[in-house]
Amino acid sequence: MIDFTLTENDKARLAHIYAQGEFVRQFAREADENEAELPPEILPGAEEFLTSLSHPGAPGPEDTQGAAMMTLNTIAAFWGDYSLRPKQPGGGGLGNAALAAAGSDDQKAKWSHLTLSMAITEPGCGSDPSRVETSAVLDEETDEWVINGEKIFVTTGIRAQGVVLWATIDKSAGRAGIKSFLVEKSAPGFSVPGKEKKLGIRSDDTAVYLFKDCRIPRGNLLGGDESIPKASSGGFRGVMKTFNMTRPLTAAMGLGLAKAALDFAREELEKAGVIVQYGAGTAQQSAAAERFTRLEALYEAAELTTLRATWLAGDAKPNNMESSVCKAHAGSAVRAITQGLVDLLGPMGISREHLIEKWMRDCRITDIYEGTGEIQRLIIARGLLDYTRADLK
Amino acid sequence: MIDFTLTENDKARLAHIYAQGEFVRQFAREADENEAELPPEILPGAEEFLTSLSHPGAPGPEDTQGAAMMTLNTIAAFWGDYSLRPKQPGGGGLGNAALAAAGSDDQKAKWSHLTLSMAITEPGCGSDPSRVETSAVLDEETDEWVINGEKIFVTTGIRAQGVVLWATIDKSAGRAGIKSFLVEKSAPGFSVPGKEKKLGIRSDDTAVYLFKDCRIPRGNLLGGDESIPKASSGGFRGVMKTFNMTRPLTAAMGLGLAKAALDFAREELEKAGVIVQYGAGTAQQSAAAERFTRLEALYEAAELTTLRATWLAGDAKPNNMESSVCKAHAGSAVRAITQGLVDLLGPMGISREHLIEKWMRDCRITDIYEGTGEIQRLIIARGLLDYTRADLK
Amino acid sequence: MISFGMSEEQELIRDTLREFANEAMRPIARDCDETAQIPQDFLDSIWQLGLTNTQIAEQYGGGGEERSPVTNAILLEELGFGDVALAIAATAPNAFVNAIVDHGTEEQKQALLPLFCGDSFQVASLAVLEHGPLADPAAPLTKAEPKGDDGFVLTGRKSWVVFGDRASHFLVFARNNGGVDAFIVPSDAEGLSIGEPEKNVGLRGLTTVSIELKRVAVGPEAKLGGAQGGDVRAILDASRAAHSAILVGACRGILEFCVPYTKDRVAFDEPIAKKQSIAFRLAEMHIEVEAMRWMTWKTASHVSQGHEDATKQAHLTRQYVSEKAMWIADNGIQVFGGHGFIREYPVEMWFRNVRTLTVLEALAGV
Amino acid sequence: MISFGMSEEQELIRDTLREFANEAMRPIARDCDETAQIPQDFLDSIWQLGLTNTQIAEQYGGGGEERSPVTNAILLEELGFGDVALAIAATAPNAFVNAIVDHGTEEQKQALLPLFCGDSFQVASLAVLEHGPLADPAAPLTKAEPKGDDGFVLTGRKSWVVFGDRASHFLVFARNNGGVDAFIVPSDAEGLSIGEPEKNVGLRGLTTVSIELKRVAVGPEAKLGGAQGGDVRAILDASRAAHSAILVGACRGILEFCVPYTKDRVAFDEPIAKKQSIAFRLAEMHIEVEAMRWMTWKTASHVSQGHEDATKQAHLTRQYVSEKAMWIADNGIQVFGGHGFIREYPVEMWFRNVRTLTVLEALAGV
Repeated sequence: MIDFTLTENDKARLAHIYAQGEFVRQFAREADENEAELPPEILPGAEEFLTSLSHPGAPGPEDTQGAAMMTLNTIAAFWGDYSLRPKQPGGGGLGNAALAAAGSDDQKAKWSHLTLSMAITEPGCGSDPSRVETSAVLDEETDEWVINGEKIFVTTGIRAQGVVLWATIDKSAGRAGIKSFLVEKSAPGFSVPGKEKKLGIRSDDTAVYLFKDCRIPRGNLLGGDESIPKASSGGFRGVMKTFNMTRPLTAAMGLGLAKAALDFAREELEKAGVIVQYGAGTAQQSAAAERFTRLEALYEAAELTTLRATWLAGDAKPNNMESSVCKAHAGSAVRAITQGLVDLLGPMGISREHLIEKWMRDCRITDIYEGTGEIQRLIIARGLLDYTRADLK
Repeated sequence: MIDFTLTENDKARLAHIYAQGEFVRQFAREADENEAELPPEILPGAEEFLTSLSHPGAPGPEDTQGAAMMTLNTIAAFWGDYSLRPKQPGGGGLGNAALAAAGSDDQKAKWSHLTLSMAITEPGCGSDPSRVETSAVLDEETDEWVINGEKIFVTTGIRAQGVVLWATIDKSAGRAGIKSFLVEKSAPGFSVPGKEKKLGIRSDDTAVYLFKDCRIPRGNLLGGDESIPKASSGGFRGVMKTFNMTRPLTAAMGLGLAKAALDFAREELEKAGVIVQYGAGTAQQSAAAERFTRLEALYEAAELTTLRATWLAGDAKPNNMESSVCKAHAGSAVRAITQGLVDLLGPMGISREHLIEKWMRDCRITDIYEGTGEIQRLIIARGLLDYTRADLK
Repeated sequence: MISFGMSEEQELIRDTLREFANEAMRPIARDCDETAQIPQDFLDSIWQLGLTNTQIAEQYGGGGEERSPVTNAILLEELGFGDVALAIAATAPNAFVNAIVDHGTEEQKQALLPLFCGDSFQVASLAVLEHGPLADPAAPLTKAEPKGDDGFVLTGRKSWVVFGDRASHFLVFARNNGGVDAFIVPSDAEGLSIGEPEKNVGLRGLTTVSIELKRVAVGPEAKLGGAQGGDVRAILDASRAAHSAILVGACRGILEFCVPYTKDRVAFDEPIAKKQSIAFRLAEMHIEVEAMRWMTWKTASHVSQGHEDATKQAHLTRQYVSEKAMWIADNGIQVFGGHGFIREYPVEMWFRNVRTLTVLEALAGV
Repeated sequence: MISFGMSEEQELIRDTLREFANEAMRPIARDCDETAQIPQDFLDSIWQLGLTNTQIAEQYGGGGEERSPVTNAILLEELGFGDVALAIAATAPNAFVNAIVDHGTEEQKQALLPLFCGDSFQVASLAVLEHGPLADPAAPLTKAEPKGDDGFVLTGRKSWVVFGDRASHFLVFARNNGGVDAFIVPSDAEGLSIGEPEKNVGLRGLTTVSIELKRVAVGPEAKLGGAQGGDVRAILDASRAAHSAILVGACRGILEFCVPYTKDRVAFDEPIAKKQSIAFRLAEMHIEVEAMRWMTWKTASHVSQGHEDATKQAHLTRQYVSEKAMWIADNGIQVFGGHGFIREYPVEMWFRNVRTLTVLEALAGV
């Protein structure tokens, strides 16, 4: 049945994560200024805290289910701070979502306890994954893949224990030749030469990865399918479908930050005597209140498109369009919300005394990584127009 | 010297046009509902009125000059109502601006007393003039051009006494083969089979023109240049440059309507007790006032880009980019302003008791005719990127 | 529990109405707009669908089917896809009936609901809106003077009263003791006069009128909900959900009409759909239609549950949906260029209809 | 007479400053941002350009060149193109000096202007902004208690005071008898304490501090403009024109940086510049840079003429320019994609700087 009400159990589980988020916030500024991840062990009482975070109680049959709840959990966690993310022991990386979506059962059993980053972008290719140059060549003698190439913008790249890597096994096959591989940090020939300095998510490391004759077992090809389909997009689609879960979760991360900014701004506006009159007409509303409600509505809309995409995934329904819809929507929304709130609050908004300027910086990545807003719109337009990748690019 | 102040003489001349505009407004609703032009002679005292409109006094050396003043005059006239436009005896059509920009001195002397429409669009071509199919073939024996083809969306097409027509003299030459011709209504083979029913500017007729072996004297080729340059854009540029004046004036027409809407809304808001506090911060402003000032600022910006484009023309400086800038800017601005004001005023905004709904409909054409907003942005982007038409389309 | 899962019954209703929209609404929409009237045939055929009477409880003579505002939102989206003016006409009685069902006293239900269980189209109207800048439906100028046991005296002027020319009753929103109440007024009440049909920029087929109340005396039983009053805020919230649902359908219609056109229309040697400025705009339209729909569903769901955030949700949804719907309608014209401006194509009509509905309230309800 | 015609002198100044921006500002901007300081060398070199002292009248020791706010707007655009933080640092003394020149009494001019006619960088600062949500520079919480012939006692806290750590004087905006006045306060006044450098999201190179005024007593001569007061509204209007001019330059810089990148960067087999979603965005940036500039010029011109619409124009310009500048800066990042987010490229810094300047007022003046 169509319903948008959280059960008491839903609320309790979320309240738990919000409480932890509030706790983590005290370290957020420090992590941002130092551009370093806070190792989990420095958090007081972190052991218990982290365990409970990972397992916030099981849902009952009447509660919000799986993927949709994961969206709300993610929003709650990022409402705390972006720096909370890599604090989860095991899992939590974008590569983990890819593993969950495209890995075989054996692979999931073997690797899902690791924190896995995801490496797609290369110096010469941004949002166009068909330009991937990193190659994987099968050495039949040793039954190993030999990987060569360079990856940039690898989120959580330093702390991750392994990576889900995109590489081509046959460049002449174009997109169909692209496969994803799981590479552990200990693999020979895998090095991490650098770390990016960034506008936001400064507590989250973003690494450069180098692969030089890096060897991994044959079984590390995600999903295990070594075939290259003749149709130009078959094999690639397998890789792309991991995006159908990572895109909504990326959207949810940004939304958590935007929600934090909305809650902060609401409190500050109330201090200044601005109370939103829901239900009242324009004549009764102050300029500040109206600006606030516009941004609040934008948040609501973006949260709903994201819930929609993950609810479909949880219901095992196709959600390719919907995951692009929510990613595109949330990507624009969080820019507008956080930048608009900083503007609304005035001078205090740009001060590093408060976290709102940081949330504005942090969530600016939402519309860029995991496929820019432009890429998402291309995907949506192709779907609407029934156009191929060649028809519309 | 950079200056944005109107002289007393400027103000007096403009006040004259505004007063006439206010007079014309009483006929605006009727003209809209009947979808018919009001013949000038039904306007009481129209004879004197129209003459004075066309000659609102000469500017002195300290006054705002030629083209920039023409922009302000146009805004003032359209502030009155769109239906005022075709009331000007002689001149006033878009074709007149083309004649002024591209005609020879002889041609100007011969035709500028006529109201001239401009015919570009054809059923198969919208904003892409290179697809023009209407042909002009020189009959050397009679020294006449023989014209065949169909034109649609010809503004003022019924009332006009002649038309500036785009036709190709050599289809294989592409854009370079396109020339403009002056055709009087009396030319044999020229018929006006239909009139469009429209969303707005309903008092302004928009005609379909048919040319069937229509013959005009050889000398009716505008500018007189029959050569087809080898470079793909040379000849076409001559045609296009007429746009450098018609675009800003089209922008000005839309701005006049938007200004009328702003003035009406300001008065109505004052009745509702909403006073704009210029200089005050967000906390002091009402939601309605802030929405109003945003639209007012948009108007100001669009008016200035339009003045800039015409000031350059008046100063005999190139203004190709600028005329596209102002057309694109005003095209978007008048949509946002009029639609936003209707929204702001609430239910009364959509009632045909008031003219604001009509201004919203009327000015919707601004971003469509004389090159859509999309075409203007293409032109601007090509200029910025130093791209040819082939590079970016 | 967050769920977007439609029931089988909801899917069936959606499919039925979608067919009805395509077959019975689309073909007559332009004619209704140009002639400023809606054929009685259409009203009769919609009445046969039972949108109004099936959901009235059996004890009052209705079909007794459970009325879910979310289902109504699904249904209104399809009708809005058909035509906005016709959608409002079709469901005009519901706004009144729903208000009685949700907020009326037992006596009010017994007196009024049976009227809507007959075989032919029957209408009563909400009289909420007023003229004047920034008019706020929640803060009417029309006032009710309490006269103790004698009831109330109503004075004021209401505009945009749908089918005010043929309504049997009006539900008049009026100030009463600092608050706002709704009053059931028969259309033949003394002192009540009904004006000529209004002329609006859009929804031209739909008849709306102004009604003038000159010291109209009504009994105490005329006050919706009896002594404690009805929740007029809830009626407005429900109306916001209904209008939003209609707008979702209208906007989906615009997008679906743009898609084939952009694939056919050629400029600069290729279909304009292949130009990112067009393709991305279509994508944006789709994104917003989706977002608008979920906002609408959530509001309808909250309204139906009497959720504490229902008014907030309705406020945010109305704000969001109005803005985005207008953006889509305006860009529908732009995608069509010159063809968007002429009445040979429907996009200019959709633009007018959307702009009109986004500034009006309480024409429809869920 | 409407005219956009620059004088030859204005063109010369523009060209000189454009060169200075490229040679002396662009190369050090990122370093200033990362290290949170501006080299004294830079301040010395800008002082040599004479932006401050040449326009002070000869009788006070200055160059006596006519100071036109429009010329200053042209100049600030170029400095803003160089770097926003450095532009404000470079012209920080002017905001104070201009206020004295325009609104000071003869005594105030004689006492203060000669300080700024020396050979080395000298600064005094406007103290206008305050902390707190929706803080409005025209409605400060800092208050001045009039003490008759003894002058005033100032109490309050000011933030974002540029170079507050090295300023000789502050011009403090304070409430006085229901209105707002500006007071000249030496930095060593008793009761005035200067805080640590503030940390802001952008303009990180620029030192700003909070100053606390605990019952700071000043004489009657401290009030700008003497008994009748100075026009503080005009100072804020001038500041709005100045900030707008800097933002025009910053945005032009962003656009000019985007153009070659989009021609080089390839995706899906062609330069991204050939994709309409990028090309149209560049066009939009250009349109807005132009519009912002003319808005700024008009405001500067109106301010300089004491035009009756100066405050209105400044209000509209600030609103428009803030919104559009932020749109451009935000889209600068988007055009660069991942490269827009890393500090190897300047666009993220420009985004921070633009966002910071758009919410602050009275850091600069024309």
